[in-house]
Amino acid sequence: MRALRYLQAMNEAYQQEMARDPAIIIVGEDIRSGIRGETRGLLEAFGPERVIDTPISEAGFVGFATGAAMAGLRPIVQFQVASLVYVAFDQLVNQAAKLPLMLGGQVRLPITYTLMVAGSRGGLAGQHSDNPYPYLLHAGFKVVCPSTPREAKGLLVSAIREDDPVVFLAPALVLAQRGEVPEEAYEVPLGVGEVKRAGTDVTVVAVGHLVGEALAVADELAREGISVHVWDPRTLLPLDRDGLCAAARRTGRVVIYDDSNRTCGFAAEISATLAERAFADLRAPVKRVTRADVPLPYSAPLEKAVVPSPDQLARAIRAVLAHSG
Amino acid sequence: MRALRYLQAMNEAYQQEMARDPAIIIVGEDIRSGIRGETRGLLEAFGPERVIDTPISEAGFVGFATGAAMAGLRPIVQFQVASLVYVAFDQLVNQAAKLPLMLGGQVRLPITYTLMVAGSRGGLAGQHSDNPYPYLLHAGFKVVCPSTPREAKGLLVSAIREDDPVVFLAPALVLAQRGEVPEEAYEVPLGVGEVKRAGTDVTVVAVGHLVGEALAVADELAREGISVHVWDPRTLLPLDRDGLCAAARRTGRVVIYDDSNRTCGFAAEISATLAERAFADLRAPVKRVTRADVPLPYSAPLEKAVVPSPDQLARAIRAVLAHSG
Amino acid sequence: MAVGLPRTLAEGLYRRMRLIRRFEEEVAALVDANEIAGVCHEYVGQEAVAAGVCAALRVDDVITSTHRGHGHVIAKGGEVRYMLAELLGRVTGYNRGRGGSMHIADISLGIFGANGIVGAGAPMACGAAYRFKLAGDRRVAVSFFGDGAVNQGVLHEALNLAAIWDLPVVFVCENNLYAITTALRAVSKLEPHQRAAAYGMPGLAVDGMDVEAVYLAAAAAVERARQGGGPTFVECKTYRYVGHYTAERFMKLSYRSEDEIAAWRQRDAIETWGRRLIEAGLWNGEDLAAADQAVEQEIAQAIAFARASPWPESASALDYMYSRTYAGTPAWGAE
Amino acid sequence: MAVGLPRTLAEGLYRRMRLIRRFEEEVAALVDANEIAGVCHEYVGQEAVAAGVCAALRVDDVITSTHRGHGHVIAKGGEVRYMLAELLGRVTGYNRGRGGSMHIADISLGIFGANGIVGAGAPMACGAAYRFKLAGDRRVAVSFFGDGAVNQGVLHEALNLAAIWDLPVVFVCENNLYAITTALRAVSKLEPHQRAAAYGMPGLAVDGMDVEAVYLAAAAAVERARQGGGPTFVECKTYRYVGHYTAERFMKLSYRSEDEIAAWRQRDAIETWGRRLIEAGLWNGEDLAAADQAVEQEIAQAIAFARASPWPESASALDYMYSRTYAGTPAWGAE
Ligand SMILES: Cc1ncc(C[n+]2csc(CCOP(=O)(O)OP(=O)(O)O)c2C)c(N)n1
Ligand SMILES: Cc1ncc(C[n+]2csc(CCOP(=O)(O)OP(=O)(O)O)c2C)c(N)n1
Ligand SMILES: [Mg+2]
Ligand SMILES: [Mg+2]
Repeated sequence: MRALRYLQAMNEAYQQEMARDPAIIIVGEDIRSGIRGETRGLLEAFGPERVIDTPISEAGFVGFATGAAMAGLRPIVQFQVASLVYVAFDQLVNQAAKLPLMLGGQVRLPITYTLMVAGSRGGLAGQHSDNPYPYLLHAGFKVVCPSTPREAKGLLVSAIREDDPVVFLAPALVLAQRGEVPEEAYEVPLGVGEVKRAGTDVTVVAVGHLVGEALAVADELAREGISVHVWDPRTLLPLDRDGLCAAARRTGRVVIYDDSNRTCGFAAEISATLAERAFADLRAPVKRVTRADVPLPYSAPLEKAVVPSPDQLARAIRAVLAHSG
Repeated sequence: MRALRYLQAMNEAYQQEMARDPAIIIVGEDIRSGIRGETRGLLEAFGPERVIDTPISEAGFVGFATGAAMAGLRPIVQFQVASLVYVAFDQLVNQAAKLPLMLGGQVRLPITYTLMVAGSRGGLAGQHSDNPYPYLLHAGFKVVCPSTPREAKGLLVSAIREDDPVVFLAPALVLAQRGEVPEEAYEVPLGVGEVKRAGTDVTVVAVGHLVGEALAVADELAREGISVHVWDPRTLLPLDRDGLCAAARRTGRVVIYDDSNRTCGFAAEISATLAERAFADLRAPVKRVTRADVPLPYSAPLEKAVVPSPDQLARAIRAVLAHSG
Repeated sequence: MAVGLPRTLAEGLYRRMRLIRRFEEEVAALVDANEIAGVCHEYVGQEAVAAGVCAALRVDDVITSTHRGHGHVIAKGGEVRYMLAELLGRVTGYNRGRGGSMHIADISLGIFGANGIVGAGAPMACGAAYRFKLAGDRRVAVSFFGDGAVNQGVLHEALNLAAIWDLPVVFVCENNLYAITTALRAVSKLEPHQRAAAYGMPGLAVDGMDVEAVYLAAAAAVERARQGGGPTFVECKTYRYVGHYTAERFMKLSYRSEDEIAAWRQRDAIETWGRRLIEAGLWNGEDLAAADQAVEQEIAQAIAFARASPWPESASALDYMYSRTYAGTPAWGAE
Repeated sequence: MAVGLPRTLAEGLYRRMRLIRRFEEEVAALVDANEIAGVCHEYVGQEAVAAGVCAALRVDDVITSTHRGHGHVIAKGGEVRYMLAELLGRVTGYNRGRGGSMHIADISLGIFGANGIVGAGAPMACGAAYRFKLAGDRRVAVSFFGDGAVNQGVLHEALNLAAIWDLPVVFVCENNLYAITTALRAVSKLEPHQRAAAYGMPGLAVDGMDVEAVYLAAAAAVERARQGGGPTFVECKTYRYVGHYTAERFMKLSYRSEDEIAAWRQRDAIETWGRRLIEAGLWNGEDLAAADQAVEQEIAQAIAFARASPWPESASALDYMYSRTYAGTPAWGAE
């Protein structure tokens, strides 16, 4: 099978879905020039009516997409940088996320929000480096965070076809990654996690670009005879709770490896879910290895100290393993 | 000691602190007319320069307060309704919360944000009824949520005197509550929870107006011989982790009673913290009794079904008690 | 003074305005009686704006509304019994009891919903209008908002989107001089319609107490939009006779004077229009009384319908959050 | 063409512009060499705006800046060695290595910081100006922003706040025709300064490639603000010679033509001003060369200083989040 970069996989999903359904439009900043590549060629293929460059008015174009969806279109809204959701936050969490229920089911909002370079790295500093998915999860958005090109295409297709608002996070650190991607359009279903590596000693729940890091740590620890089970939720909401609990039960020891802030973050949700649904199977404290609760500092050594690291993960794995449960 | 309503206690804190420190200004919508009472008399006492009615420009006046603080003032920013933080979200989460670190400690931002009628009830429906504190906790804001008039005054005084941004939540359901309040200005320290009732069987961690409900449930269950320990964090960040773990250790069984949304909510953070720091002492699954993950529906029976209820709490207490840990 | 409008239209305007007025009066009573939960933002005094504007719209045109939305819903064709059922929290209501006053909507009538957040509906009107433009079906979107909304960022962004893309949107600003207790003159140096020029959009002001003037201004703006002429900003100078919301009646507020209120009531749009119908010889006193009587009946029946309607089932509280649900999503608050 | 400015000012403007230009060229090289992390938004081509505006300010006046902030910082008196130390992530940098290019600030010089979010600095300038107005100390706040920011809601809100409260703010819009690849003409029907009238604020446009014109316009607006005359909107028509950010040099983008770039380079503000200093007899060729030489030295020393500076300690990564910390707050990512 041919290999594509993550951004190319996204581009192919955009291309194939927009070709399939004329109701799909894509809206955002600098979409037409396709700076990074994921939107390249869309203007040529689908024209300016469906491929729309907006002013720097995120709240405006998110609300615009809501209205367009209420009137029958299927908008894709692209955020150039993930943390730009903040300037559109009311239109996202207080409008789009709530209208279907508040209106008693009179409207469906088939909107896909793609959040680019989520989490960033390498010096983009405090305001451009958040992984804002915990905010969007708390608001009830369906959220996917694919860790490979194959899943990026399949989950983007599923997100676009879902009749509800879906947030698609493209982590900065996987965008250049290459991997095998089927040519035809296909769906990776929402709400289904995947075991990325089978193990017996400790279960690591890893999200987005950290899945790759977790697998590397697992390889390393395997040399010491530690068998790590790596599970990727892929969809953060709806969460594959059965898959999660099954992964936890396998080892009874869980470390959550997540690059969003710690307090009220996604790792907290995973831990709380396990406390409720897998308590009897837990043989050690569930540990969170997350980003620290601060904006990402600019300087390399500080950045490194704030984001979750393979070292921290390895240490946490050893710690839960040492725990006599 | 004389009794005051919660709103009067807030008003007294505003009055005494503004009288103490001429650098304090208060900014928001309809502050001068003091509709609800908490800002009544401020205009007369401190004049229009310090008591400022704004246009309906939340992002604007939050940024305004940030700049005023950088220039030496100590702004109080009042949100008429808690969920209005969403329209100002970037100025809160991506600016005020981050500037002190991003600027390397060059600025202090002694800003107090008061969020009124948090959580609402009784038919304010989807857009006016959120308890947005999990969003603000995830962003790193210091957050207090006092459950009584005495603590409202003391924590508001502490918030105003803190040299960092502090979010003060005034839950809709406690605003009319009366209670004893000392006349002089006093501080209730940030980061210190309080045991509201000592018990031995099950620990309930309750927030804001749910503290009162938890105490009522505790009374009820006491008649059945169930002894409930009720702990109120009072400050959600910084969280009194030692107080929390001590409360959990007392019984080994914990139910969290919180009126914010469930996923990535405050209850998830409490549960995850206990999993990390009190695992060995837990004898039953930590249960969350929270608001459901939907906007608050308008109709009374639906609203009742979505918010956390004393029945749910009682059931959860019985369940963790029944668990043979 | 003559009436320059076709008879059916002229009569319809009176009926609609009267229906709105009486609806709001009954709603206030039902709030006091605790039959309606929460608060309602009454439209009393502003009836000519909703009635005049919506009379210029087709059924398949779209409106976005505000927290003060009852008048818009009625004017766009909303049925008062479904509205009252919604306000009483019944499953027969427009939103199946999920929305209440601040979110009431009927998508089939192009009523995209009241909105609890000031200014929030404006970009949605742009999105709907964009769809209409793509489809070339000459439909129009009207966005209602108050004077207080002109200082909200998202309105600014929406006005610009409509302008640069020449969208078929009519922005109707209901300037009733106040945002709760805050006077417009204290928060804006210019009048709302004077903001339009900044976007290259025509802006005009009209007497919002004169339903004919409102209709004519709206009809021109709507027609312009239909023909592809782009958006227009129409400011209607109006006034709310009562408090910001039902709860204000129990507050002692002094942000406006009794004289000011009385002066505006003097110019009441409904009475004026009724008089003009008679002066113009279109109606006599009996016709007017009959029209009023019909309104009373419609409202009485609506209240009866609402009261007789069932409440929603608690078990359905999470319904409609998603069109497709998954195990455990959305989550209940307790397991 | 003569020079209508005092000698020291005229010379200072050249030095500042030259320093900005050369600083940015060195920064780009350091980014390519991976000595500077992330991306930098170079100010190359727009030097006359920052230099001209800030020459009209006192040390205790305040500015808010943008993602393209290096020029503003230098023009307001920022020292290039602390800037470079910041960009190299060293603890000796203005933000102790915490901020980098998009957040560089020096509060002691009234530089309230670059800002990574378009439009976000504007309301902060209003807040500072409010403080100045209360204190009656005749200080002024200048808010820099690009053409792309005029469509961001918070800018609209800030312009209105400054207008209604007559705040001593000067809004300086650097119109370089593009927001990344998006042409202003595609997202706004009018020119930025034409938006000011909507707030009852004077708005004017000036040639941003003529540092004297910029200075004179800014000085007038600043003086007006100082005297309590309220805010002014000053649009400076300018151009960036290079890509939106350093990374663009490795992209094939076609949103603007080589001819367009060449035409603007023709009017380079620095060369023009240097020529005028000589034509006016203020300088001869050697003076100019000496000034350029001084700039080279300052930058060379700054780079040396930055490179010789220590990195921050990992253990200090959470410092400065709060002025008062508590046990476990802020939390590390792993325990
Ligand atoms: C963004 C936002 N800010 C504040 C509020 C609280 N609020 C509700 S109505 C209102 C006044 C609105 O005034 P206006 O737009 O003039 O409409 P009117 O009430 O006069 O009809 C305010 C401040 C809100 N709902 N949304
Ligand atoms: C609110 C917001 N939206 C989008 C971005 C991404 N972004 C960074 S710079 C930029 C273009 C800004 O254009 P302009 O204001 O004209 O400034 P210039 O880059 O031309 O100096 C954009 C869209 C951002 N930083 N903030
Ligand atoms: Mg009004
Ligand atoms: Mg620009």
